[in-house]
Amino acid sequence: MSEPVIAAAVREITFGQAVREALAEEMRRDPAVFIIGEDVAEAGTPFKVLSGLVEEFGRDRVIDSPISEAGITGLAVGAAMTGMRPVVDIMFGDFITLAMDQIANQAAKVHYMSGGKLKVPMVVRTTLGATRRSAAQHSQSLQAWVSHVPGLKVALPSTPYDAKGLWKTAIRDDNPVVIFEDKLMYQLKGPVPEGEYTIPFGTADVKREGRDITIVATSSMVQVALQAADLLAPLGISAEVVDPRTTAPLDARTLVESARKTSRVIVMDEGYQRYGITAELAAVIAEGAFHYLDAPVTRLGAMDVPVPFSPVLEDLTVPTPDRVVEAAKTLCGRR
Amino acid sequence: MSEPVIAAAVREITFGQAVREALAEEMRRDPAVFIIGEDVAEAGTPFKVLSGLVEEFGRDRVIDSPISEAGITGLAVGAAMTGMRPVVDIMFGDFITLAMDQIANQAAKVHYMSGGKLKVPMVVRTTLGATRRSAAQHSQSLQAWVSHVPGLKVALPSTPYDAKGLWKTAIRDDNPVVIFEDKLMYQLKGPVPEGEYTIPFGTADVKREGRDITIVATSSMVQVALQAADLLAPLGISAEVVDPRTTAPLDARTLVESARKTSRVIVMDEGYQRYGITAELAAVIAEGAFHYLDAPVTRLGAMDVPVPFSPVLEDLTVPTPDRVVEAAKTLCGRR
Amino acid sequence: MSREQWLQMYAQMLRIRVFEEHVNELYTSAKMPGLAHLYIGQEAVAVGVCQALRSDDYITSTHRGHGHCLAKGASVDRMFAELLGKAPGYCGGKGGSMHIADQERGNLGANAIVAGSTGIATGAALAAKRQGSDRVAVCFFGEGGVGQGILYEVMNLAALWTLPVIYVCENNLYNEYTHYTETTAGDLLLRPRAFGIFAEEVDGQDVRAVHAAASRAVARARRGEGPAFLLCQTYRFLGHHVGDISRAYYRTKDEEQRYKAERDPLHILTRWLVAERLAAPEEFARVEQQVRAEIAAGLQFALAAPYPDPGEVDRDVYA
Amino acid sequence: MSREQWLQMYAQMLRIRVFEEHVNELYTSAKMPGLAHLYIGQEAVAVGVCQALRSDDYITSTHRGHGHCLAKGASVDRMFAELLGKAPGYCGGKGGSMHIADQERGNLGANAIVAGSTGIATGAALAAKRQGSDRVAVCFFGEGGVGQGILYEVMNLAALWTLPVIYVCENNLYNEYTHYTETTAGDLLLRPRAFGIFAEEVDGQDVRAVHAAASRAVARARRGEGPAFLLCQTYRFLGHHVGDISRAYYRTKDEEQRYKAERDPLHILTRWLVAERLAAPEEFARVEQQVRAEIAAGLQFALAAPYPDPGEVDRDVYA
Ligand SMILES: Cc1ncc(C[n+]2csc(CCOP(=O)(O)OP(=O)(O)O)c2C)c(N)n1
Ligand SMILES: Cc1ncc(C[n+]2csc(CCOP(=O)(O)OP(=O)(O)O)c2C)c(N)n1
Ligand SMILES: [Mg+2]
Ligand SMILES: [Mg+2]
Repeated sequence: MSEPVIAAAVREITFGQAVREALAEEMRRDPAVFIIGEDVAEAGTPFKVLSGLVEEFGRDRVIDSPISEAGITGLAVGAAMTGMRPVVDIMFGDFITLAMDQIANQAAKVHYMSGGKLKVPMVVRTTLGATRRSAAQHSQSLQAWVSHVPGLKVALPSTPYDAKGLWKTAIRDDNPVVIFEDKLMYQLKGPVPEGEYTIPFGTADVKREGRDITIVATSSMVQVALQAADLLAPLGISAEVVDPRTTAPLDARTLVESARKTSRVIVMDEGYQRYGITAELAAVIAEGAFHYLDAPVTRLGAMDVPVPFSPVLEDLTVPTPDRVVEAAKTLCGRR
Repeated sequence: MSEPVIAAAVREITFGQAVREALAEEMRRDPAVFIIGEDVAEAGTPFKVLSGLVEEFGRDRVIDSPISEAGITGLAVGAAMTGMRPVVDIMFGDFITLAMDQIANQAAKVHYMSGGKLKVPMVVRTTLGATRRSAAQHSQSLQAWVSHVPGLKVALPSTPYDAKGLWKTAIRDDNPVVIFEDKLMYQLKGPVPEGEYTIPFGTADVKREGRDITIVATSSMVQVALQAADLLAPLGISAEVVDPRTTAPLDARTLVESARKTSRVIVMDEGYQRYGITAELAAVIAEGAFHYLDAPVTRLGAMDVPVPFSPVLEDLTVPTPDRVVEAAKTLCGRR
Repeated sequence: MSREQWLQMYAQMLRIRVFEEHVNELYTSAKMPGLAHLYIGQEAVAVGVCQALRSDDYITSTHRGHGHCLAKGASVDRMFAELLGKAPGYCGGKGGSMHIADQERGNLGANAIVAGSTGIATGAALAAKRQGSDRVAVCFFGEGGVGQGILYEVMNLAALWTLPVIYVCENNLYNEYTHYTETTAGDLLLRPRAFGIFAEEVDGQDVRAVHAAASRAVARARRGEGPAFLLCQTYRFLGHHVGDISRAYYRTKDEEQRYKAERDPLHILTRWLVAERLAAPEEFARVEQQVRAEIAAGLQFALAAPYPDPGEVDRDVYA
Repeated sequence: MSREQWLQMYAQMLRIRVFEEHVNELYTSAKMPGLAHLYIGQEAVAVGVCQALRSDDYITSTHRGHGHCLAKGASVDRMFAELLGKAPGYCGGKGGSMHIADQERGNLGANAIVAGSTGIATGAALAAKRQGSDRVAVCFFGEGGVGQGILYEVMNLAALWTLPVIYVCENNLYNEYTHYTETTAGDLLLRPRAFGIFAEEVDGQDVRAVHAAASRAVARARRGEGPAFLLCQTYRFLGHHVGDISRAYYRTKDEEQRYKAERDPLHILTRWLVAERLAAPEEFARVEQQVRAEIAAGLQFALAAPYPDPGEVDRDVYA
């Protein structure tokens, strides 16, 4: 693993471009890698993230599929078991519901059930996130489900840099990995080295250092946390923003260390709050930093409602910088 | 709702009989109720829990289906939307993976998406629990997934009494309810009134009162907790066992009150520990009883491994009374 | 069929056409949240089928569902309101374009999961049968839906139990941006037939053909003869959704032009009505005036309507 | 086919028969953890198909998988060990009866999800094709598997991309305790044909018929002519699993007797070999002796083998 120091002059590209670059580099490196999914070839997915790949790698390696999420996931499991490294593109995270048997009962368990003889090096690529006015069946953030299942790894990149590095690690991993990309982040720009680098799974990243409060956030919520940190600074509250980057494996140590340092913690994730990612993060931190915490960990997940269509309602369902600021002020006794 | 005081002379029946009795009573009461599933009619399911129902209610109301979990769940959603009250039997909890789109994207969301106009009064009946030497695809306890999804209710009966009462509530509920039954509990006997009673969702039950430590446990783990409490009593540790009975809605208040009283808490569930039910229970209690707790909440879920076949391995993966006793002693400073 | 009935079908198709044109306009003028999948070009399918139904029959619909909803009798004002996320919308603004439902007219809802409503329609048919009614259920889906396994699971159930459900497959040639021949092996009609389901292919641009086939299927189902499958060959004139403007990478301008010029369901019907001397051009103009007035008023209503109260956000999660 | 090849098939079928009898005995004497689904009665299918395969071809299997595993070349000692949850088992005791896999002989695993391995087999065929090999993949499944939607999804993929996969449907008449005619509408063979897949029905009790049909399908697939579907009509002589003793509520003793007397795949083969004067009864006895010796030794090995180390419990979760 190599995580180079980013030179001042490193070029900026979008999150979407970083994903594409990682895929292209890995496909050049390893002929066993292929992509399969709905409208991934000429269309390059509805979000255009994969545009250009079919032109370079051809239709045998960038495969437009029927609308058969279970079928293509199952096919990928079999191909992975026999020497390939498939990337299955599931257009919206909500559609993993259709492939859960193949993901959780097959991909996740083959290695263990075979006593370590067979392996399933595949990546399921999908999306998360609301506020696109896409309503209840195109807006969910279901990372809690897959994070719950032993045998799966789960990555949630929050910046272009992390997207490229986590993607390359995912493709080289010998296990099934599910990567969630925030649909609203594809245009986000950030520095991404052209060279080769990978980000090991299970290493959280301190996205911003701070002293007074820790905000642990995943994916889309990292940007919200960073905005909140900006708003908190002038109030004299120095917020540390920690991004686990992978929920499985989880870098509990970095989370706990930050919590011990600041004594106050907010955990954020765009999935439903109830029985969601924030529950595990809160429980792990409460356990590891029990004697250091001034107050209970504050959880900020999505509201426990199907995502409503109407913008005036939808915007109420996800944590915003303002709501983080309120929670932080309460935790810091500023009200 | 009516929860009668159980007379001393109340008859004892098994957990399985309690389920069957609840179903039979509700089917007599309401002709809209029907059951659909694989081998539910003459076979009465592989666990024989439904034996006799087809003889009383006929094959139009106890319907043997093809092996089509997604299809029969979808069919039930439609039937529920148009005046019926289906009970879908999914033989093993592991197979809800095949029906997650219909459960989480359809059943759970129809009421909300339609602005409250349509409703889906259906019950998904399924199982949980390991240590039957059934290996990785027939042993899971996936209640965390459905508990995560707004719009669903989730019941986990732990005694014959609760099974009957929760089942009757489930069938009368106008929302989709998922009921998990522990496969190893079907032969468990307990007092069950013959008369009519229901148990409201969202009311935890204190299965045993205690002063020194709270053990919150669900389904199969309630019996393990009670056995542990028996073992702890002679050690001078008085354990309170609290059964939430439904994870959604969750009776946080009763859990928190018990935690405030005892200051020490173990939470137990047979699902995988990571991102599982115990995370939510721990987080909710840590928040509600923060200033009362002497130590972090101890989580005892299943080990984060696919369930192994070999008995010597499988038995290591689920919490046992002994392990609860160890955890309780540690919490109470007895080591 | 009477002259009035044909004119009624014309009016319904035109309502859909004009409604969708306004939706497109709402999108391009940034007045509508999110996206929408327009039904323009496929009007004859929804109208031909729904005219063969009773008001108490059920339908289920898709992401491309405005046409089905209107054809089943919905009013344009509450539909526009829903698309704008307004309180008087059919779902109080909570569903939006992809989830419009209209319970009173038996529309059990659009569905944003491809083939996601095939089980629901089949279940509604089961309920109708169990309740001793002679209602039928129609399940609309695009040809992309044949990629989803659940369709085969429920076709098997419908055939086994002789359920009054009609699967209406609208083959508009594209699964989003991919031609269906790249995603669909074998013979589409054989798929339902393998389950013993009566299946017919029909010209989906000819509302008379659709109506005739649908009427046959509905009559069979009402008589208790079980499910049917209609493969309607059609075409969407515009993009997969309102934002799909540059389509050259997946289909030619020429193809689009040909369909618009030669296979427009509105022209096909009016041409026939005129040729048969059943209606004169002035009558179409009169219908169009009415339709445009209704839709303009509906849009006004929706634009002026209030958004839902913020307190609505966590209502209706549970019944 | 030579005399030796027929005798080899006889030996393989007998190995399965005797192996399964011992499994039943292990269960009844409470020496085996859990349950097992015996293959007795269906031996001709696994053997007929696997004899048409090369060692490097792939198979996927089901909950009723011992026969497939043995027919593909597994050794009985490590299989017994797996069934007993012992360390030298094929999966180190972690998989058990329903998950036996034998990577070296291309057995990608039994699967406890009905039709759960249909995608895996199709994916292995895709890999074989992409890697430029001429390997084929065989997907075994019971007729109950046709209830699962994923089968149709992957048959469509296999047909679209001309993949070298052979779907072998073993129709033993029952989905657990329900006769397949109560769960299966229409014509089974039409289902693959609807996707353009070459499909044949074959007498699954006649190993020669199975072998001939499988050889045709394998040859097509190796030549790059795409997928095939074999519908093998067969019967399981015993219960759905070892604990299924009282079967009167779902099938008659008479039916069972008839199959055992008239349709036993071992008898059908030996009768033919004798009639054709290709083998004499003494030769069968000699084969039987060898088989019984092998199996007795294998069982002894397994009974004596150690259980896995407790530390194994959380190994192999991740590669
Ligand atoms: C299960 C599922 N997979 C993918 C999608 C994304 N998607 C939306 S519409 C569409 C194409 C649908 O094609 P078709 O069924 O032919 O309907 P049409 O859009 O042509 O009306 C896809 C793939 C989805 N909504 N649901
Ligand atoms: C998806 C799924 N649903 C249900 C089951 C429970 N089950 C195990 S075997 C079986 C019947 C299988 O019948 P068939 O496919 O004909 O195989 P056979 O047992 O006859 O070999 C069922 C329903 C399962 N294992 N997987
Ligand atoms: Mg289409
Ligand atoms: Mg069978």
